Amino acid sequence: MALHKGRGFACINYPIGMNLGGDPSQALVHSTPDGKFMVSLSAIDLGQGMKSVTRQIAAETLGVPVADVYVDTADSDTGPHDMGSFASRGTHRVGNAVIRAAAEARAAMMEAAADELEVNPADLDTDGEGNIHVKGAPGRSITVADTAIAAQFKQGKTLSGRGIFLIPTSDVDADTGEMTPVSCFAHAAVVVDLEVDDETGEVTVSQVNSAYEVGRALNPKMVEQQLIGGAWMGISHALYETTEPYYPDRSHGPDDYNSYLMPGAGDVVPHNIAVLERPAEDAPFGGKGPGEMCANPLLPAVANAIYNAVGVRCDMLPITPEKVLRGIQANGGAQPKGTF
Amino acid sequence: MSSIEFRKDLFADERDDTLKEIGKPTIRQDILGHVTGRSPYFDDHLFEGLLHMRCVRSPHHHARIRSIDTSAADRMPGVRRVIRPEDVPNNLNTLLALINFGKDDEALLQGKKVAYVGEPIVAIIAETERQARDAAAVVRVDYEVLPHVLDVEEALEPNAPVVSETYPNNTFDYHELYDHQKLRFGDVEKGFAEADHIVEGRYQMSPIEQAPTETCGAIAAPETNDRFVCYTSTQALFFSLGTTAKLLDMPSSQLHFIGGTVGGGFGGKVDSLHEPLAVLGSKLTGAPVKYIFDRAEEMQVGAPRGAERWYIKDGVMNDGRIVARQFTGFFDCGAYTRLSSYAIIKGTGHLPGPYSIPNVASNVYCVYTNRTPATAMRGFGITGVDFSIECHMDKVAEAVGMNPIELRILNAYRDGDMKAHRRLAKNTALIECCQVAASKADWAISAQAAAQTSLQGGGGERAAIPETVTDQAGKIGERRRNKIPTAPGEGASAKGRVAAGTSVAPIIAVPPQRDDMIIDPARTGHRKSAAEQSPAVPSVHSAPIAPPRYTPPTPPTQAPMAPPPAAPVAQPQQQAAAVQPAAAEPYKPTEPFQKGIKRPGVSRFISGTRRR
Amino acid sequence: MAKTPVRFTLNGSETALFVDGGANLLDTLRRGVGDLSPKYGCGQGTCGTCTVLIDGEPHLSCLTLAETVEGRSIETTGGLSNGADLHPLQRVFMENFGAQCGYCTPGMLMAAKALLAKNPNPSREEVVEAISGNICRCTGYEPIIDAILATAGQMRGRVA
Amino acid sequence: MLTVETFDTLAQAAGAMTPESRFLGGGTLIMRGVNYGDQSFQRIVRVRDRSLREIRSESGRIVIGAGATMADVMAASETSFLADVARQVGGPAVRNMATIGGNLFAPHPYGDFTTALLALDASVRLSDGSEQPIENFLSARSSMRGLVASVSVSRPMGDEFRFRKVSRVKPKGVSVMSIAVWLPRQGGRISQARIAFGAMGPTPLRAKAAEQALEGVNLDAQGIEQALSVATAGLSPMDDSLASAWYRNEVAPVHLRRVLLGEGNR
Repeated sequence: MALHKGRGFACINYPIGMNLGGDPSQALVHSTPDGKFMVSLSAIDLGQGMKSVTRQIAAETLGVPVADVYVDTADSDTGPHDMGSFASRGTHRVGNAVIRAAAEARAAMMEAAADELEVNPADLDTDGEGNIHVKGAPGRSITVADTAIAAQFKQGKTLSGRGIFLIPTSDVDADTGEMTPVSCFAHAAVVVDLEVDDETGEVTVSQVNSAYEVGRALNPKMVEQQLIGGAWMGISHALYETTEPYYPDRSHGPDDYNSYLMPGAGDVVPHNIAVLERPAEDAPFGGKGPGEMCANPLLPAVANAIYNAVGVRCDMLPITPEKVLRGIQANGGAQPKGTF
Repeated sequence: MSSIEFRKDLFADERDDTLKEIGKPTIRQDILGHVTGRSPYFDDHLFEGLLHMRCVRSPHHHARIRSIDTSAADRMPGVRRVIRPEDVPNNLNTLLALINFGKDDEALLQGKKVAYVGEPIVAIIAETERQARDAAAVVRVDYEVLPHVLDVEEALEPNAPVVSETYPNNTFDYHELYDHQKLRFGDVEKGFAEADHIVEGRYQMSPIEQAPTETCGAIAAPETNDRFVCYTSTQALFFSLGTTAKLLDMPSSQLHFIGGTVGGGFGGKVDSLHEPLAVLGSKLTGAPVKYIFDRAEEMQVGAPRGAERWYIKDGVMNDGRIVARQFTGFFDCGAYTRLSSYAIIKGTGHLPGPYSIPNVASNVYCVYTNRTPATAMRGFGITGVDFSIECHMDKVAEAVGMNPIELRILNAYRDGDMKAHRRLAKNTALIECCQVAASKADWAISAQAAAQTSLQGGGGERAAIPETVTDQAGKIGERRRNKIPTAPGEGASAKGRVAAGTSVAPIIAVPPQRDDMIIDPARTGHRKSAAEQSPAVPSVHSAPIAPPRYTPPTPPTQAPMAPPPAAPVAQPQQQAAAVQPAAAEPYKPTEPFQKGIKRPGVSRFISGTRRR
Repeated sequence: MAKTPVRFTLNGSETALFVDGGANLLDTLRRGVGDLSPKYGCGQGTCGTCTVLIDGEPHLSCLTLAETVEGRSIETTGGLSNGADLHPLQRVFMENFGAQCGYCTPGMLMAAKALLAKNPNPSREEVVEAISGNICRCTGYEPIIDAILATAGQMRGRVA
Repeated sequence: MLTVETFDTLAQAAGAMTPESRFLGGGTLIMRGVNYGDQSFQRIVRVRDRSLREIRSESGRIVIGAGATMADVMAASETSFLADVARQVGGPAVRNMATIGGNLFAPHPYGDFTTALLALDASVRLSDGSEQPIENFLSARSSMRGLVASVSVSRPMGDEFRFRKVSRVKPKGVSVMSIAVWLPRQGGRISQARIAFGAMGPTPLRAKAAEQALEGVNLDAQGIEQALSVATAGLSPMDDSLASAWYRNEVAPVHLRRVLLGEGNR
């Protein structure tokens, strides 16, 4: 019996946003009577943090504290149209729509404040803490709350905004595949360290080191969540998961979480992440949306590490102990490929 | 156990890190609901007299339905309604009809011919879920079992069983012309001829379940004013609403969809299978109806990430440069199209991966087989081919005896490179990711590889589109008559050439409707590197602007992160930078954005209304 | 349909209702009583999202025949906080990003509460063991394990 | 329509059982069937008798009530030698529910506890007071009438009893296989060994050829060699979503060796 250490590398890029356009998202922003802002969407939060990231985007754009913004989604009667939360389009498309809606609401807010302070709106700025002040003269200010009250109960104006973000549909050439597929690319590279048991074919991932380029980490803790959880899913895809274990044979499909295999709480792998941020020019504050791409590089990195460990190329996912063991047997034993 | 560092030192001159809310570890807006169990998922809405729906499903891979006898089910205790295929007003749809992509091919309830195990035939509505299950168990369907096909390449044989009459060749029709999507860039045959090594591989990904802890479902109920409310787990509210309106032949204004709080999706909650049946059930019974997958259905009937098979052939020089790369890909889309046809477009645009390769060709097939239809999943259209490409890169590295990371850096795409889909690369960062990951793992790379950057070395010759060889092989229906090769160029009767050239302008976002919808250029968080700064553009601020190359983020107060060890030591933030955004230059977006760019203070909106 | 009466305490409150033959505790709590905090994830006992405490011990409510809890004490995440005061587990899960979609969270909290009640100073392995019947698809478990360990530390600190 | 009938004693419940009835133990098997509309039964029979959960010593043997849960087994001092087996059955919630009686009927790939009982030569006592060896019980369990009241086992000496569950998921997953061995020794040599495999057939099965090959040998690599070569004789593993029959057969001797020699599992 021997345990063989192996190390594998993979790097990827990932297209952000739905493919060929034609997929708008809309947002509405309006102020409550006392200067809190409601963002109305029909985008979906399925754990990726849509409500939270659009809230931060709206707050940043409006120039008010995040605590003063609430995102309401998704009700088709009140939230304007949105194509959906998929294809890493949420942050990009919805985020941009929210920027536009919040920018318009901000413009109205600054105008109302200018009216109260009797200055030109262009001379005003927000401090991000609920105040609007004259540039260079922080003492000459009005609160956002007072601005909203004045606008709505004195000036007769709404502090509201509308936003839509659309990349128009584009065609694909039948003969060359020429197309305009995406808005921007996120990037990642990972190194996986693992051990292979040459008697059972069992693989134990021992460590992951990674670099993920996400444009901008709009919320660093939520980025961390996506990257940790996404890498877990990548390892899971590489070594465990399928609905058809004997594909293309259709038999023995799992029907519960006991038979559909995923790494358990005891299989957690230490993961050391570096986040790189190269803002994309048309993405909201440059953020690219890390949710989908985070899993992808783990699959090949695991496969490459297994080859490095025992000399077995597993080109069929998932890489079960059986496939590894069959490979080792076909090679007449483990054939470690050296260390990197 | 794990750690995270933010390498603020990299690309620092392209970022303005003085933003106030962006970049902060603010806790989730919805977290209090999560930890108190009060977050309203679709099933967390209580209705008096809620009815439950269960479907009768096909036990066969492929069978013609001779008859359906629901009489026993009608008489079962608690049964309020049995919905048969003919009760669905407009019983044929394809999910991407909403963006006019593909033909309607799938029934909500199948009454003619089932094409996968689990395909729904009849829906039972009863007072309890158990009653609905008991009634479903006594529905009698008379089947004529048909031959089935489960392998993507077998499905392309001339005599293969026809999975779906809508696509009788077992392949999606691309551009009303070919039975696959082509990508052609340069001449791979020429590249292979020049290459020192040819490296080939075959890769396979089996179907994968999204497995969100909340299963897919919907509750529909009659609302006032002849409308229906539908609480749903959908990932795409208006997708589901539009699909429901179409299948039920209802005006969309009659539908009130509520969702947005979903227990995980990962792509598995786009298909809109539940909302139409729940609304139809509610319409037919006048009562609230819940239709939810149990876990076994979620695992085997709910659409997975489909299987993919890829063949890759590379031509490689001794120094590691990849000079030609050819793909033949097969997406197993199961019995109906759902989203696979589109995944192939996305995947094709992704080829040949994040590398600059002068000759690229691919044929990718969306193949119908008698299994559960495939749909979206995290990494849609990309995960399978990235697995294939990156395993293949290791084979190439071995063939030429190179460090695998150095091989990637050598071939990596850079700013200004022409991609195979004929658009220029920008904002690239693959090389930096490789370097940082290698360094974190103590995986040694050469000084030369460590010195590369995505910002330089691209463009120039690498920005050109080469003369390209095309072919017309694989016209729709051709494969039914004869077995023909699936790889690019093979079996082509006629080859053509597309002249060399340069990229056309990419299609970009529609600009904001009004100037006021444009965020102040100084507040976007973007910054151009010093080299790219245009002195002609006036600053919006009077203060002298010399943006620091690195501005540390405000330290988080609640949940400190591991400090970035390789980043410069954090400097106290300068007071001036905090008050006045440091961006020296307005946001410089692509063209249509510029159309609306204004200097703050000169808004038509403001200047036109009043002046003091 | 014949209904069976069942009485129990739910988060300290006396509760009584009639249930159908074969009704499980999960449906009874959710649709019968209106406590929506335990979630349906499988009905098979394989996901743990429906975990509740019965007489202080974690049980899968989807596999518990409702009438068998006659006279017993049931706790759910719906009763975890003391009014507006969050339980330390809730606070730490909230502040330390211990949830993404949130669907597994009520079950995780119940599993963790049972652990900490018996073992205020658990090792990482003991935390892993305590949540070994609970599936999370978003987080990769690590933030959940960390949150439970952090809570244990905080609660010990508070006692000391 | 599903009905539930509750009785005070096991004997009453046994008398009420029909082919359409299922006896409710901890619920982990039956309630799953209820939730999924299992049409093979319409009646649930249960008893209130708490004594079914008792674990006690009785004339040199440990008697475990059929209603004892895995958690009960872990908590009772009498069954400390089975605590590790019970711990591996499932997560805490499952262990608070799943009963020893239910585990006797658990279909493939479940039944790890029963695998241990088979290695320990447990005896199964039915509600009518009759008693039978667990091996006989398992071979006839699908057609069994009556209800199980308890099982009894002898406490093994020292390290005579060993158990290992091979699973893909840590710390809790279902079995690729489980292996339980009872290795009584006389003068250092193995005598009357019992080896049971779980998830290597429709019920837990003994590896009798391997047992015989261990007779009189030393518990070392050389001594067990012959036993390993016949480890899978008499087993009939199946393909399932966790592993193929081929794989199970291939690694069964490996895992058996690791159990016998006390080699670390990974």
